[in-house]
Amino acid sequence: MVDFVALLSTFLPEVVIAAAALLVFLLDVLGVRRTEVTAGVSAAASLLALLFVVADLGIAPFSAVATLPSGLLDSSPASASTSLYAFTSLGLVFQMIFLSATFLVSLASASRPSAEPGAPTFFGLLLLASVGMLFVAVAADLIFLLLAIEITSVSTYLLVAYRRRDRRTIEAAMKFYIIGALSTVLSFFGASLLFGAFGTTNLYAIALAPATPSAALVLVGYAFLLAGLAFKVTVVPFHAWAVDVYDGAPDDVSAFLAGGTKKIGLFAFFLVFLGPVLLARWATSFSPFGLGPFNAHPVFQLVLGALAVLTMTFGNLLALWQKEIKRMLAYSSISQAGYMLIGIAIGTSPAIAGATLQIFAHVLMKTGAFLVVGAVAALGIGPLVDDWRGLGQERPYLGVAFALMLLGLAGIPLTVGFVSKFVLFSAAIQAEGYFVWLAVAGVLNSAASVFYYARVLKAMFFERSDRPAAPSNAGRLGANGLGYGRAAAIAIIAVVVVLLGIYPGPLLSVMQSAAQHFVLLGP
Amino acid sequence: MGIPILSITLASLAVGAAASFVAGSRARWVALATALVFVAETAAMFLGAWGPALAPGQVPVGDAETYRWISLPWLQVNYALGVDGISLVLILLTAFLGLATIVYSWNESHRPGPWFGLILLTLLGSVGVFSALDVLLFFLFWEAVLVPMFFIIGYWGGPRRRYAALKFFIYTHVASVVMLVGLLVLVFYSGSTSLDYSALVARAPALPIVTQSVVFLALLFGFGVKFPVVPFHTWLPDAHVEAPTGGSVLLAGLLLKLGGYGLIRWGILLVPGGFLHLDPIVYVLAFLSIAWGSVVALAQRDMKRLVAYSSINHMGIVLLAIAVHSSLGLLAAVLLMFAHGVVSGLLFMVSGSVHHTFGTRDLASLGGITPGTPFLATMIMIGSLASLGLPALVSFPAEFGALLATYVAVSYWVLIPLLILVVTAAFYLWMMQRLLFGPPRGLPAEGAHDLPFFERAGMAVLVVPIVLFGILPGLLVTVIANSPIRGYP
Amino acid sequence: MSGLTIPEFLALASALLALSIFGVLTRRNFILLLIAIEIGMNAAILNFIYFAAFPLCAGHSALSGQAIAVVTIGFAATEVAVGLAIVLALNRLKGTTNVAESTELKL
Amino acid sequence: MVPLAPALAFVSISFVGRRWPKGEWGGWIAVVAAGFSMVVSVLIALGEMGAPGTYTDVSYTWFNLPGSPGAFPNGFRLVIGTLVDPISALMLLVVTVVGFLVMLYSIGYMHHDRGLPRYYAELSLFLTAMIGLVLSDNLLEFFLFWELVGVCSYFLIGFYYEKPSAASAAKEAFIVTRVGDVLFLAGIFVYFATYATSGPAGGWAANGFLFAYGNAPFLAGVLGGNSFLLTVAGLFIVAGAAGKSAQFPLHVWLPDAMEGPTTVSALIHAATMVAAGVYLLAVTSLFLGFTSLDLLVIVAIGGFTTFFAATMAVVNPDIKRVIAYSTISQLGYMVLAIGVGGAMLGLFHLFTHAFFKALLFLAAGSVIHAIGTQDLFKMGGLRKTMRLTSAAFLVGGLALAGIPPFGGFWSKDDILSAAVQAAEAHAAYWPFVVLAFAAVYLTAYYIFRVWFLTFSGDAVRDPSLPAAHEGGWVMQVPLIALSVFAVVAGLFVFVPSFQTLLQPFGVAVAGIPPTYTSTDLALSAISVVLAGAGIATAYALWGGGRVYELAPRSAARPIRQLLLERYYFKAAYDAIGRRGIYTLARVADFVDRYVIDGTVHGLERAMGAVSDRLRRAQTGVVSDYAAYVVAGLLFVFVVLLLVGPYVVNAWGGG
Repeated sequence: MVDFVALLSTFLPEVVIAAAALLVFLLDVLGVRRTEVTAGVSAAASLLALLFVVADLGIAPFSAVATLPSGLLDSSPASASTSLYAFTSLGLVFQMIFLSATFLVSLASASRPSAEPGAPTFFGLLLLASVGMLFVAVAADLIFLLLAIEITSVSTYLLVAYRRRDRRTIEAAMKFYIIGALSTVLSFFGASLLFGAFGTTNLYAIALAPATPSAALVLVGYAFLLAGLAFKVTVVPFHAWAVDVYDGAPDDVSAFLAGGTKKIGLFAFFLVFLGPVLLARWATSFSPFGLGPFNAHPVFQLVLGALAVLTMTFGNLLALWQKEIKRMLAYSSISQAGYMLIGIAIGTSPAIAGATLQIFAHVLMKTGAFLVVGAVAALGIGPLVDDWRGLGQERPYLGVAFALMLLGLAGIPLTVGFVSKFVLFSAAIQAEGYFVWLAVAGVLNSAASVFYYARVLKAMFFERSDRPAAPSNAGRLGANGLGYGRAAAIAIIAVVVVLLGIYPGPLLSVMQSAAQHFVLLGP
Repeated sequence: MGIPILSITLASLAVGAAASFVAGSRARWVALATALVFVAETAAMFLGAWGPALAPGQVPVGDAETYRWISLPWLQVNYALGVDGISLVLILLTAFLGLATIVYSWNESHRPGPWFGLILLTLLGSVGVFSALDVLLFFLFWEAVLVPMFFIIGYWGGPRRRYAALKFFIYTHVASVVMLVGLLVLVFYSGSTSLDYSALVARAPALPIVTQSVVFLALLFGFGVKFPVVPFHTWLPDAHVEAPTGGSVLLAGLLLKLGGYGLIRWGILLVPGGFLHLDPIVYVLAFLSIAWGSVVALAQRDMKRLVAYSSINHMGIVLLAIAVHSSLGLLAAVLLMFAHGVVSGLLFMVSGSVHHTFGTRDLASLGGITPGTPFLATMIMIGSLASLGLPALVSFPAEFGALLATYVAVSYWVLIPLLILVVTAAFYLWMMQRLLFGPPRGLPAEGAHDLPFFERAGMAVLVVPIVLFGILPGLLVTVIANSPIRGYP
Repeated sequence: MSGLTIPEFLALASALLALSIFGVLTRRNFILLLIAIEIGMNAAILNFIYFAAFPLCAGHSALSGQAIAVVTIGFAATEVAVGLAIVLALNRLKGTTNVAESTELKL
Repeated sequence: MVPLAPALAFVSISFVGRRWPKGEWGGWIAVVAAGFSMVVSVLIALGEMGAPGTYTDVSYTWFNLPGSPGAFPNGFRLVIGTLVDPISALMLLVVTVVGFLVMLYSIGYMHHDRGLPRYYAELSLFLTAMIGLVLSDNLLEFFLFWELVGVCSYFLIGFYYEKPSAASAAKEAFIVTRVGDVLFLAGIFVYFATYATSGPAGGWAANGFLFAYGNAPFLAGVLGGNSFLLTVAGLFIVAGAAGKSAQFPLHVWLPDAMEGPTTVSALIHAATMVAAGVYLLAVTSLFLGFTSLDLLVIVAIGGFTTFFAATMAVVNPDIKRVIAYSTISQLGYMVLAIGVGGAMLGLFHLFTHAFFKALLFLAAGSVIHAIGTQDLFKMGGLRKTMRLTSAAFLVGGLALAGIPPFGGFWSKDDILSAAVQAAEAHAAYWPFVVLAFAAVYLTAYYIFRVWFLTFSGDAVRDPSLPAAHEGGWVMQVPLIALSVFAVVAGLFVFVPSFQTLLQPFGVAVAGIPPTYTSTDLALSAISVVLAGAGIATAYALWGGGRVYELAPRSAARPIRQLLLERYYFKAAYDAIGRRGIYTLARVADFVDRYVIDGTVHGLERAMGAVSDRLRRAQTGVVSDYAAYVVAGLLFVFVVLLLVGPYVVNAWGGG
């Protein structure tokens, strides 16, 4: 008999967020529509949940309020292999990452006008999506994982479309929905094949399973699963939707999509490839379809590595001459996903730690970048790179903040973006062998990506604007037209980006030990 | 060694830079004070305990404390600084150039705060590069030089500055990351988990020759672009032509030296096997750079472009001196880097002054400037003569050592750089003939005024080392010899 | 039970999936796309049910195949509901349910 | 101490000279400094004469790299020092005496010019460097000052910088000598490297870099007496000397260098700097040694240049240029002397030549100063208005032509007799010795052609020229002093204590001592007769103010044209330099901009094109996106099931 209260306390962060979502909808029904209130609820809830997660991770000053029953964190794989969920340090780290995204987007959206239709819906859906994301991070069962992803997906379909009168957002939602649904089909089909092959959908059980009767089912199943999940991660060529959706969606939603929900796909990758890659299992010979025996583990690495290189290269190439800032950021987001895939392809704990930091860095920088885009759009400045000319001189703080985000994305030192890439590529080199070439590909790509980031910097700082001086709605919002919430969110991100760029040690240690626990889950 | 003078130096530069950014029009005083403090600190380094205390063949020593910065089971990054003779001489160069640039651009009125701040940041990065003893720290400073220079070129530069800034940034950044990958491969393939220089220098030379060679290629490319080595040099002329004068001075005087320093400290000392294995390639690149830089310079009409190509030529000689892998060669390479630093600094200053004074740098449309601007003419003369290797000026002992070492290593191949010296003389003489001699041409109608005081003072700061160390190179040689090159075969 | 062997059954599911994918690729009407996607979901659900009944190996799952099927059907329904909402909005704003005519966002 | 005085003069004049109200102040400082140097030099020379067989060497470390294993086992040390020995004392005498007199002369000659502080500063710097060169105790230091005198020469040739011809002559001089210089440097490398790698332990420190007596046997021992390396090193040195001393084929710059003030021509381009090449050859032959092939080359260059330059002097209409060709020709004699083993003979000729050639230049300078032209065909009849100058020029001419007892006779005749002796041993020398004899005739002819054209006749041919007059005492005193030297310098050879200066300490090998013993009266007679014939020819053609015109269709016209065009050497060098190298440079520049940088841009453009092509795949139609997803699925299948296993197996299981 399950102790219900104990269960609730185990899932305290999820419960807090879900309760906040209900509260937001309730307030809407009650007619409390002030954005500050709903945004406050949303931000406070995510901050509270974040506190619990950090506490559960055992980080020093917060560990006093830890709610996770002892023994549940990083428990034995045997116990995880019979459960729907399992608490891993890495999962908690990811929860931390997700909640940061939710918090930042909530904070920034506080500046949104209360009169705007659907504003409470926005926060409700944001929190609902966050609940799904949190569940992804504790999933132990493939079906649990897919359903958690589905919660997020459905919430975000609606989130994109919440501004119901906007043609562009509806088109974005339509594309997002169709490709998302197709991917769901592929994932579930893959899951069903794996279920057939192993008789279970528990990922730990699959990872620990002895030889399977049907290698063919396993490989085909994983192929479908990979294709289905690649949608979320925006792996090339499963990426095409992302650009249109990030472009068409409201700016804050884009921030949340690129900075937040995309990352659940990556954690899903970690879980799904726990067996084939991370545990270096299945070094035994596979011979499906009479192909002759081969070692499945390196083949999986090869697939992931190839997709990683493809993704980062195509993402960068496509971004090169992009004229619209949002689409440029979208392509950049795709290429960044390529770097993160490297971590999974390698599968060592350093690589996972590096990828995790890269994911966190990307959450910060990409969220920040889209928030700045939103702020600039709110100032009445157009979406093209050319429209941004001279912005850095007119609004130095906004300019410097955006420059920091871009330099971080480009991997220039003293930003967290550099540290994460440094650790990730170091891990690739540390793994030796042909992973060094993954590092080389990544490094060259990140160096080439400087081109399009620097192009924006050039426009912002070295060129003069030719637009009329006064922004239309300056003064309507606080913080010099940005709104206090948005300004605060951008400032927080900028500070953290630099702070972690200078002193990443403690955070990296947490991620490293989490990654170590994660890959040591196997026997 | 009780006083962490290196950290103090870096900190003072950082504080100065930060203060400059917010100081607005008073930034120049902040910058001057910072530069003077920096000079004093450099002097302290020379006078301090550790100049002579170095043992030959040792890892550079410096601030006693090292701080653990990133500590993972598989990756340790330290904050560790140290200097030896090579670093000291190049830090001295940084001090001279920094002071000269700040004085020269005293009247910069276009956003002086960021201007002086970025210059101080460049100095900070350079000192960091010359003293970092950890791969990551080295790379951080390396890039920390790049970003300010990007803004200096892009914001204060000439008409095509945006293009030049972008090209500079991307070109050198690509090279930097390739270099970083090479160093990381070295760390991890040598079974080390620490990025510390001492760990690296102890283990890396024992790696298999194939690994060393591959890494050396990466490093050669990484550092070679900074040099710049032909054919990876085309960013340089554009960057120089478009950069503001102060930017050009630092670019040629300092940034190119980072490549040379890197190749010595982080290249051939770490992978001697790979270096020797691929030495023919280095020779070819060196000869190519020497010849190409000089011959192309002959065809230039823009004064800055001409000096830029002559830099390629001179840095080619540095590369050659490194390629000969002898103690004399390395000594000469470092000495030549110092020499080229101050000389090209001076030459870019005079190019800048020619531009402000006459409104053009086109050699074909200028002439006979001596009567109107005798000081400028004298400086052009000193710069050109020093650059073409006139004895008693600072380049001569360095070039002499470099070419002598070349002869010892490869005998008559030395004739290639030697004969190119004639071409080098030819283009400098051509430049002097166009500018200084002949009837006045292309001068402003009301007659040009000779240079303002601060431009003169900036140049004077550089003439001091040009003459002093030209007459007494032994002062520098004694310092440089306190370094691993003494133990170099 | 029936005369279907595992390969035959898998062939059936695969055919359904292929049909679904074919539909997604060739149809332009949003409604038809929704139907095609539902067919694909059913292929997966069929698999779960079949493998639950005739396991290849003796794994023990926290969820039985039948349970998975039921839950999945529920979720698929939710998804379709959202999809229909989007169709309505799309039709209202653009006057069409043809997805190929919604190309404001591209390149 | 000797170079210090002019150095101080240089520093003081260059820093504060422009503030002084009158340019002459700087001039007087320079004169005093040069005079001081001269006095000290004379004392030094007297000291050497008084104590034969001593030398003093004081050196300081300039640059020290401690020893290391490998290429430089003994470390690497460069020194700067002074070596005072007989030959440097002799050379010092030449440099300071001529230097002092020319400085003095300049006060009068230059007083009309602007930029006097610059002039005196540069001249003082030159004197400093030249004294430094003479006193150098090693090749590196020698080279250092060698370059410094070169650059002073550059500035002084270009003194009239507004004149484009002066500017380009200066550049030409620098570049042509630079070719020699770099080869010289290569020669230094050979010697240094030999010491560095196989010298005695501590060799750098002890004597490796010195012009130490006894080095020649050491080098011969290490490298093998006639080794290839030693030969090549010697040839490099010869090339360096040929550049500085304007020997064939690097002779082209000296005539053009006459663009500078005449005083500069007298000091630098006649008496001292150009003689540095000869001095270099002399010290090299004494201290380092030449091989027989080197000597043959030296003889060939010297002998040929002697004649070759004299032919060009025959037709030239410019008074200074004629003297310049004469300088080249006389330097050829000195080089020849060294080639035939008489280094000291060469130095002796250098000694006498310095005085009479400076005299000729200063006399010519007087003329130019007086009437403002250098064109011989505009002059004439100046004997009447410029008696002193006319006499001085005559003395110089006689000394140059080699008429006894004037200076040139003793030294030149020694060389010729030594050459004949050497040719008897080496038949290959004969053609060059014959050319040297032929040059004696030409020399006498061309210098008297100049004298007749300038001074004889009744009046100036070009009436538009101003009336001639003698310069002030500052110009006359040097003329008189140099005339005296031109007469007596040759006779010094009979002074026993002076002879000790011509017999360097410890050298037995290279010693044909220049003691004129009249053993070979027949040879002397031949040369005097040849010279007399030359003078006679000159008188026949030009004497008494006549102007000789070639017949319109004379066969000699093309020859004259050839000579006037300097055998087209300058044209050829210009073609190589301007068209050849500059074209190469322009082609390289094109390649640099459009091929190398073009590749960089091409890469950028190609990426842009790919980017554009790829971007078109983003059609906006969601069905296409779905198709990409399916394609991706297929890609995963292919890699996972076909390519992957193949690759992994090929790599041996990853």
